[in-house]
Amino acid sequence: MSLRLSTGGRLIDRTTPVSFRFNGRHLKGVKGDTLASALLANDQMLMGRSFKYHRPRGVMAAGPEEPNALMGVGRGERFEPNQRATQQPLTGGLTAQSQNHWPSLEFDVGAINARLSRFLPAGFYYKTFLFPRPAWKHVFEPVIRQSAGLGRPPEGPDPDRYEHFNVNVDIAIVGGGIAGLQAALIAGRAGKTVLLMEQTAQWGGRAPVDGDLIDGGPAQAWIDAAVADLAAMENVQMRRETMGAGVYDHGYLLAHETLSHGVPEGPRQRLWRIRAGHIVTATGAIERPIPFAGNDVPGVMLASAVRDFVVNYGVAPGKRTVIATNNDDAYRTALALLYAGLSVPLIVDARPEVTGALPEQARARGVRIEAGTAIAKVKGGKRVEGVALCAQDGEGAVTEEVVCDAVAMSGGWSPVPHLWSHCGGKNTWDAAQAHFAPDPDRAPTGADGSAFVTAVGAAAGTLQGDVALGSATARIAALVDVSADAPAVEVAAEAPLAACWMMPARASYELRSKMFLDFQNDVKVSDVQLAAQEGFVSVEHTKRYTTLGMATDQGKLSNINGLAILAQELGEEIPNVGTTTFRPPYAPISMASIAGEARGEIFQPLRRTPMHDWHEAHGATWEPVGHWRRPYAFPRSGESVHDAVQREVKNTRQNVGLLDASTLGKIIVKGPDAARFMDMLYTNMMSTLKPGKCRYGLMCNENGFLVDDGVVARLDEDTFLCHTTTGGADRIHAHMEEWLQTEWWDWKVFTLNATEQFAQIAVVGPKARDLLHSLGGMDLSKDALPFMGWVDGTIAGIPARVFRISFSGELSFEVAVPANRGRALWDKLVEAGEALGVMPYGTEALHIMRAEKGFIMIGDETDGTVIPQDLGLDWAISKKKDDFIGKRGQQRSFLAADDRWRLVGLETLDGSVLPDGAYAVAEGTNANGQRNMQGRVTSSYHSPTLGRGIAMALVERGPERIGEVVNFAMTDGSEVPARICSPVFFDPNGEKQDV
Amino acid sequence: MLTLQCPYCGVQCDETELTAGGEAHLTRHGPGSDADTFEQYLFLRENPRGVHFERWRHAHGCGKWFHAARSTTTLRVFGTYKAQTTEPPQQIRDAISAVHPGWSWRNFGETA
Amino acid sequence: MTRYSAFAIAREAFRQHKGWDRAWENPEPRKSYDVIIVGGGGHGLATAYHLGKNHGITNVAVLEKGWLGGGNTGRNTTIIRSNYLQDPSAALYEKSRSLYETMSQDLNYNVMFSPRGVMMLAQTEHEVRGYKRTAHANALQGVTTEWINAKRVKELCPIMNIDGPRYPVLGALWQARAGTARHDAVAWGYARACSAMGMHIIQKCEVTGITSQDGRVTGVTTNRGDIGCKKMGIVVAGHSGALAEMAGFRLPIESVALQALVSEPIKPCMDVVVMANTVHGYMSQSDKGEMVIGGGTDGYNNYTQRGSFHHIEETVRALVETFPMISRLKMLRQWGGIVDVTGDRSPILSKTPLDGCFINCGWGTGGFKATPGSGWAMAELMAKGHSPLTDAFGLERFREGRFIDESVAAGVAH
Amino acid sequence: MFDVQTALDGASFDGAVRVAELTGQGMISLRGDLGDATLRDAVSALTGHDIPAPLHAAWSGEVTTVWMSPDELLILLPYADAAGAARDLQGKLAGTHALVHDMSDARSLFRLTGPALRDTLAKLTPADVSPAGLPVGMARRTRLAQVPGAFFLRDAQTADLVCFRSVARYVFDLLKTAADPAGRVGYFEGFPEP
Ligand SMILES: Cc1cc2nc3c(=O)[nH]c(=O)nc-3n(C[C@H](O)[C@H](O)[C@H](O)COP(=O)(O)OP(=O)(O)OC[C@H]3O[C@@H](n4cnc5c(N)ncnc54)[C@H](O)[C@@H]3O)c2cc1C
Ligand SMILES: NC(=O)c1ccc[n+]([C@@H]2O[C@H](COP(=O)([O-])OP(=O)(O)OC[C@H]3O[C@@H](n4cnc5c(N)ncnc54)[C@H](O)[C@@H]3O)[C@@H](O)[C@H]2O)c1
Ligand SMILES: Cc1cc2nc3c(=O)[nH]c(=O)nc-3n(C[C@H](O)[C@H](O)[C@H](O)COP(=O)(O)O)c2cc1C
Ligand SMILES: [Zn+2]
Repeated sequence: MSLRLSTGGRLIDRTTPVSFRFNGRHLKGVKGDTLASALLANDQMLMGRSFKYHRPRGVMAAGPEEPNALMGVGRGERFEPNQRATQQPLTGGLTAQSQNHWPSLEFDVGAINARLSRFLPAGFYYKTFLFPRPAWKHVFEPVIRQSAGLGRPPEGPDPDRYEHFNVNVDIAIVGGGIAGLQAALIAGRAGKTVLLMEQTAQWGGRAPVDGDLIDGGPAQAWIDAAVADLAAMENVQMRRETMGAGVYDHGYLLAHETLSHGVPEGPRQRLWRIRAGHIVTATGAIERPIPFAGNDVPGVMLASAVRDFVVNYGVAPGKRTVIATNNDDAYRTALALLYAGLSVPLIVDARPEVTGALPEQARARGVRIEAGTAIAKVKGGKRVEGVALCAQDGEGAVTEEVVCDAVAMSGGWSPVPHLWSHCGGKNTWDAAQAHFAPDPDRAPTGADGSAFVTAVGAAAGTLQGDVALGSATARIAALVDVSADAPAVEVAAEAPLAACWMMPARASYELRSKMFLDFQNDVKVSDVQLAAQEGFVSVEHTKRYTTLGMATDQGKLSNINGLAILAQELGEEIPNVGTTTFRPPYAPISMASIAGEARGEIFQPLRRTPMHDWHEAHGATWEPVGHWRRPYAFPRSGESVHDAVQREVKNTRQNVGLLDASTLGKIIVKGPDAARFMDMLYTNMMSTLKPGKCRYGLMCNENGFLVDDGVVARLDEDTFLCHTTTGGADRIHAHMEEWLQTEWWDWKVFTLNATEQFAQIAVVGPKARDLLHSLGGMDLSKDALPFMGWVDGTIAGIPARVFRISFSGELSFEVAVPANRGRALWDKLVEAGEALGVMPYGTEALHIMRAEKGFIMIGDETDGTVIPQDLGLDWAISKKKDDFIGKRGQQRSFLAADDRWRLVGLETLDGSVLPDGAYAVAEGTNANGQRNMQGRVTSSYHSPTLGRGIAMALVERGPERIGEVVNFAMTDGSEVPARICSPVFFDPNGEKQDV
Repeated sequence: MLTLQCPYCGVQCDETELTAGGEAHLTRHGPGSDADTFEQYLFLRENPRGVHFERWRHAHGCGKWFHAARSTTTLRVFGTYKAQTTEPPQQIRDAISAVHPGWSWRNFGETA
Repeated sequence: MTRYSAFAIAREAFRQHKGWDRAWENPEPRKSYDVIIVGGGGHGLATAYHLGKNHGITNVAVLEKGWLGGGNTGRNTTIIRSNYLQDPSAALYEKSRSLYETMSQDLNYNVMFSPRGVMMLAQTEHEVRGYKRTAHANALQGVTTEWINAKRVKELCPIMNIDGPRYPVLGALWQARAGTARHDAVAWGYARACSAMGMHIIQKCEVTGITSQDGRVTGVTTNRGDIGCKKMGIVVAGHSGALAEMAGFRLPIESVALQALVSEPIKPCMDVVVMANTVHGYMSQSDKGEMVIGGGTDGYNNYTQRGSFHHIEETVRALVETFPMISRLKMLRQWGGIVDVTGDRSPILSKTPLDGCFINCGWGTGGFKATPGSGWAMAELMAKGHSPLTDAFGLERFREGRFIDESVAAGVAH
Repeated sequence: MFDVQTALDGASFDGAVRVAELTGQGMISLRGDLGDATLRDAVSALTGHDIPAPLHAAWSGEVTTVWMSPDELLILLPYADAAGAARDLQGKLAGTHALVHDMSDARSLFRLTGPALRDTLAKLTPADVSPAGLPVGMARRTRLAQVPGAFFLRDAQTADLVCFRSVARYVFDLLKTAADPAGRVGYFEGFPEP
C-alpha cells in the first residue's frame, strides 16, 4: 500500500493539513503536496482508467510526462478536465474526479474492452464496421464516439481572466535545474538580459533529489546561492511555474505562466511571447519505462518518480518495492527507499553483470540484485501484488515469483528535446546512453542563418550532474564569449546501461500484448509489431496507425520505446527509423491563455462613431460592418424591425431623415500628380473634375473587378477627397499607398486617411434644406450649392463641409464636421428637426432607398467577380484614358464577352418579394447534370414607397430583355415568375434630388 | 514568427506589425500588353523552394513597402531593402551567393 | 489481399493476428509504366485508383517522396462538404462527397466517413445573404443544403453561444450529409486498393526531374533512378511549383503554410462541424474526442510546415468567443501544412504545356473533401483527354479571366 | 468650446498605472519631404523645436512633434490652436509638395503615468518596450492588441499613447485590464534605465 512516511518530504509542510475531495470522498493532504502525492498518501493507488481498454491505472510519473493520473479538477464554470495530478498543487477545498469510467472508478463497465482486447488490436476499426453501410452512421460510430474522449467537457463560460506579455531578451533559458541556473549565472554575469523560467514551483530540478554534491556541499545549498545571485542581477528575470511551450521561427519563444491554482484575483494564466536573441534549453531528461507484461498495473512507476515521491513529499508508493532496471541510476531509488525505512526485496537488472558504485552500495545494504533477469509479468489487477521473474535473454518462462506492492522501473533517460526540435533542431542517436540528444551542429537556425537554440545539461544528453554543469558552463560561456569554470560536482560514477526495449528479450505474443508502450492510448508492443507487419513501417505511419504518442502526454514516455520496437521489428537501426515530429506545446496549455485578454468587451475592437452612444440610447439594432457597428434600424418600443425600416423609408421620403455616415472612408489625395493618380485609380476621368464639384467614381482591381465606389470631391487644383465604402476605407487607403510606393514612386502625391477626423451626417428628404437652414450659418439653396457640389461653411456654429450628393434619390446633404463636434450637430439636428418630423434611419432603410433608385451597393451587386460594365456603369468608365487599374483585365475574353449577366430590375408578377440570392433558371441541364441558370437576384426588398417587392438582378444579356418574364427557383423547388424591368424604380428622371 | 527589419525606419518588426505582399519586382503590364505577358504579370508566380524576393509593408508602423530576400525553406533573411527599385541591391545578392552559390530568381542571380 | 471484416478480425484474434498481410506492397520501381502519378497524397492515390477502376489502366506507379499521405492529406482538419456556390465547384465537390458515402465499402477499408452535418454560421447580414444565395444555387445544382435559423443552430450544437454579445448567430447554411472522415485511412485505403490492382506504390522516391522529347513527357528522374512513362500526373499540392518548374512551365500558385491544432480529448459534446467565418475559426470533434480546429494561412511563401503563432491565437480567440466552454480546454498539439493557393483560390485540373503531362493542384486549404471526386475526374481527364468535371478548372482560365471564385459567398474554403 | 466632445470625455483610471484620456488635445498631420529646408523651417517655427530624429518625439512648451514615418510628422498642440496652425502651415508650404491636415478629432490621446508603465504596455504590444528598446523620447508606431497605436515616453514614468478615435473605448478598456493591480508582472520595474 502507498502511505505517508513519518519523516522526509523536502517540499511539504506537515504541520499544515489541506483537505480536498476525490470522487466525492473527503481526504487530507498537507501543504506542498501535489494532488498525486496526496492521493498516494491516502493509499489511493487507482487514479484513472485508460483510453481504449479502460484498464485501471495509477500514477506513473511525478511531472508533466504523467500519462495516467489525469483528473477533472474544480467545479462548475471552473471545472477543468485532464489535469495531471502530478502537476496540480493541493489547494484547500480542491475537488478532483477521476476520468473515463462508468459507473465508478472501481467498477467500470468499459473495462470489458480489456477483456476483448484481442479483438481490438491497432487499427481494428479500419477493418470492420463496414457492413451494412448505414450502420456506421447510425450504430457503430455513435457507439465508438460514446467511448471517445477522456475527461468530461468543461462547462464555461470561464469566469477567469488571462493575459499576454511580450518581452525581448538576449537570452531566454528554459529549465531551472542546475544546468539552467548555471547558464543564467554565466549569461547574467556577462551582462546579457536574461529570462530564466522553470515550469515547477522550485528551482534546482533533479539535483536535490538525486543527492548530487556541488562545490563540496549539498546541491540545495548551491542552488540557493545561485538563485540569490541571480535575483540580485538587474538584467536577469526569473519566473517559476512558467513553462517553455514552444519555439518558433526567428527566435520566438512561447511560455505559459500559471498565476493561480484556485480562484484568482488577477489573471489566472499569462502567455509570454518572447523574442529571444538566443534560447537555451535546460529542460532536463525524462526516464523511460520498460516494456514488460503488466507494466501498467497501478503501483508500477518510474524509478525516478518513486524517488521524487519519497524525497519530495514523504510518500511511499509501496512498502515493498521491486526495482526493474537496465542502468545504475535506478539504484538511487533503491537507496532512497532504504533510507526512508522501506523494503526493497529485489532489484531486477537486465544487464548480464551489475558492478557499478551505486549497485555496490545497495548490495552492501543487503539488497538482492538479480542480473540478466527480467520481469515476466506483474501480478495484480487494480494494484501490484507481486512480480514473476524470468531470464532477460529468454521467452518468459517464469523462474520465481516475488511478493511486492510496488514496482519501480527505469529503462534509462532521454533528454527532453522538444523545444530544441520544434523549429528544426536535429537529434543524433547516442548508442551508449540509448537516447536521442540534440546535435549542436544541426541546431535550428534563425533570421541570420545562425543557430539560435543551445541545449545544455541533461537536455543535451550530458545526464549526470557533473557533465550537466560542464556542458552548461562550456556552451554558455562560448555563446556569450566569456570564460567560466564549472563548479565541482561529486556524483557516483555510473556503469554503462544496456539498452532494454523489452523484458524479456524474446517475449511471447501473450506477454507482448500486455506490454504497454503508450499508457494513455493503450498501445502495446504487439500493436507496433502488427503495424510493422502490415507495412506501416514509417515511424509516422506507425504513430498514426497505432496512435502511439498521440495522447495528452505526446509520447513523453513512449516514443523512444515505441520506435525501438519498430526498429527491432524492421531489422533497422534506431536512427534510421527516426523520431516523429515534435510540435508545440511542450505540455498542453489552455485555449484561454492563447486567447489572452481578448474576451467580452475587448474580444475585438468595436469602432464607434461620435454618435454611437446616441444610437445605443435610442434603441438601434446593429449591423456589424468590419469592426464598426452601424444602426440597422431604430425600432420604437413595440415596433418590429421590419416596420421600423418601412417607417424610416417613408419618413425620409416624405419629411427628413438623418443617417450617421461617419463610417464612410475619407481619404485625401494631394500633390502635383494627384489628378494623374486619380485617373489611374478610378475608372472615371477624375482629372476633369472642377474644384467645388463632386463626382461618383468606381475603383477596380487589376483583374478588372469592381472593388469600391464613392463620391470624389475636388478640394482644389491638386487636392481630392475620396469617399469610400465603410469597409473600404483602410483597404483603399492601403491600395493607394501600395501603388504610389511600389509602382509610381516618382509621382508627387501624398495621401492621408482622414476618415476619423470627421463625423458625417446625411440629412435627407424634401425638408432637408429647411432643417439645415433652421440651424443657421450657411446658404444651402440650389443656387448656392447645386447638386453634386460641395461647400465649406459653418452650421450652428460648427465648421462644416456640406456635400450635395444623394444616395436615396431625395434632396440630400452630407454634412461633415470635426468628429468631436459630431454629436453636438446630431443633437441639434434632432432637436431642430422635431417640428419637421425628423427621424434617424439605419442601413436597411438606406439600402431600400438606394435600391428603389437602382443604385448599386458594393457587396450586394458586386461580389468580386463583377465588372462595372455588368452593372450598366459604362458611363463611369472613361473611354478617353489609355490606362487605369483594371482596364487591361477587363479586356480579357471572358470579361469582354457579350453574354455576361448584367444588371436589371425585377418585378414579380404578384408583387411579392423575391428571396435574396435566388437564381433564374434556364432550360435544361449542363454537362454535369446541374440545372442551367441565367441570372440571380442581387438585392431584394419590399419597397414601402411602391408598396410591392422590388429586386435588382444580374441576368444574362439582361438589359436587352426588358419586359421578358423569367422564372426564379425557390429552394423548395417551386418557381416564381418575374418581369425584367429597369433597375430604377423610383423617380427615374432624378427630379426629387435636384430641387 | 518572422522578424524583418524595416529599411525605412530601422525597426526590427514583429511579423504581426507587417503585412505580406507577395512576389517582388513584378513589372506592371497594362492595356496593349498581349495575353501571355498579362497572365505572366498578374498570375504566374515564382514559388521557389529557396531564395525568394518578396514584398512587405510595415503596416503597423511607418506604413512603407519594402522588399525582403528570404529563403522559403530555412526562413533565413538575406536582407531587406526599399521598394523603390527594380532590382535587389548587390550586397544582398552577394549575401545570397555566399550561402547559395549559383542561385537564380527570374532575371537575377548568378550566371554560374 | 485479405478482405477486411469483423469475421476476419475474429479469426485473427485467435492466431495472434499473424494472418494480416501488408496493406500495400513495397515493390522496386520498374523501368517504365503507362502512367506515373507523382505524389502519394489522397489525390494522387485516388487518381491512380480511378485510372484502374474506371478506365482499366493498371500499369501505374505512384511515386511519393516521403511517406504515403504525409502531405496535406495527413494534416488536414477533414471537413467534407459540397455546399459550394459556383457550378463547377459544386459539381466536383458533390461528386466527391457522394463517393465518400460508399468509399469504405468500395475500398473495403473503413475510412469512417461521418456525415454528421456541417454548418456555416452567418453572423452578419452580408453572410446571411451570401449563404442564402448558396442555398439557392445548391438547390439547382443537386446539392442538398438548407438555411437554418439560430434556434435550430443551437439545437444542433448546444455548446455554441449563439447570443455572442459581439456577433450573434443569425442562422447558418446547413448541409446534413456533409461531415468528416479519417484522413489517414483515406490514403491507406486507396493505397491498399491500388496495390491490389497491381499498381506500384513507391515511397521514399522523390521526383527530381521530368524528361521529355518533342514536347511530350517521357519519364522522370528520381532518387531511385530514372523511370519512364507515357503519361504523367503531377499531384503534389504544395510542391506543384517545384514540379512545374521541372516540367518547364510556371503556375499561378503560391505555397503557404496553413495551420491546425487539436485539443486534449474530452467526452463527446459536439456532433456537427461548425465553421464561423466572420470570426475566422472552425471546429469539429473527432471520434477520439479531440476538438479539431483549423487556423489561418500565412501571407508569405513557406515550405517549412510550420506557421506563425499569431494565426493560432486568432483562431482560438474566435472559437473561445463562439464556444465559451473551450476556454479551460487545453491545446494539445499544433502543426502546419503547405497549401498551394491559386489566383482565384480554386483548384487546377488540367492539361499542361507539356504533352502527356497533367496537373492536379491548387486545392489550397480545402482539397481533402475533394479527394475521391478529384481522383475520379483527373483519371477521366488523363484517360480520355477530357472530363466534364474538370473542364472549367483548366490552366487557361486565368488568362481568359474566367475565375471560379468561391470566396464571393463569404467563405473560406475548408 | 462646450460642444467639443472627445471620444471618452476625459475618462481616467487608476491602476498599476494611471490612464487618462487627454481632452483639449489638437493634432496636425504633415506629410512631406522632411529634409526640405522650407518644410523644416516652417515646422520649427510652429513647434518651437527641430524636427525630431527618426523614431523619436521632441517637445517644447505645449507642442510635441512625433516622427511617424520618413515623410510624416504628427504635431500635438492645444486643440484650440490646431485648425489655425494647420492653415498657417499650409500657407507657408504653399509652394512645397506637402499635405497638411488638422487631425485633432481623428485620434485619441492617453497619458499613462506610474512605475508599471512598461509592464502595462508589454501586455499589449509586440514592440520592445524595455528601457533599451524604448528609451525616453523614442516613439513607436505599432500594434496595441488588435489595433494600431503609437506611444512615446516623456519620462521614465510618463507615456503618451495615441490611437484612432473610433477605438478609444477599446484601447481604454485594454489599458484598464492591463493595468489591473492584481495582474502586476514586476518585470520591467527592476530593469535599469540606461
Ligand atoms: C492544416 C490544414 C487543414 C486543412 N483542412 C481541410 C479541411 O478541413 N477540408 C478539406 O477539404 N481540406 C483541408 N485541407 C486541404 C487538404 O488537406 C488538401 O487540399 C489535400 O489534402 C491535398 O491532397 P493532395 O493529395 O493533393 O496533396 P498532399 O496530401 O499534400 O500530397 C502531395 C504529395 O506529393 C508528395 N510530393 C511532393 N513533391 C514530390 C516529389 N518531387 N516527388 C514525389 N512526391 C512528391 C508529397 O510528399 C505529398 O505526399 C487542409 C490543409 C491543411 C494543411
Ligand atoms: N544519473 C543519471 O542517469 C541522470 C539522468 C537524468 C538526470 N540526472 C540529473 O539531472 C540533473 C541535470 O540537471 P539539469 O539542470 O540538466 O536537469 P534537471 O532535470 O535537473 O532540470 C531541468 C529543469 O527543467 C524544467 N523544465 C523541463 N522542461 C521545461 C519547460 N518546457 N519549461 C520550463 N521548465 C522546464 C524541469 O522542471 C526541471 O526543473 C542532475 O541533477 C543529474 O543528476 C541524472
Ligand atoms: C484530424 C486530425 C486529428 C489529430 N488528432 C491528434 C491527436 O489526437 N493527438 C495528436 O498527438 N495529434 C493529432 N493530430 C496531429 C498529428 O499528430 C500531426 O501533428 C499532424 O498529422 C501533422 O503531422 P506532423 O506534426 O508530424 O508534421 C491530428 C491531426 C489531424 C489532421
Ligand atoms: Zn518602418
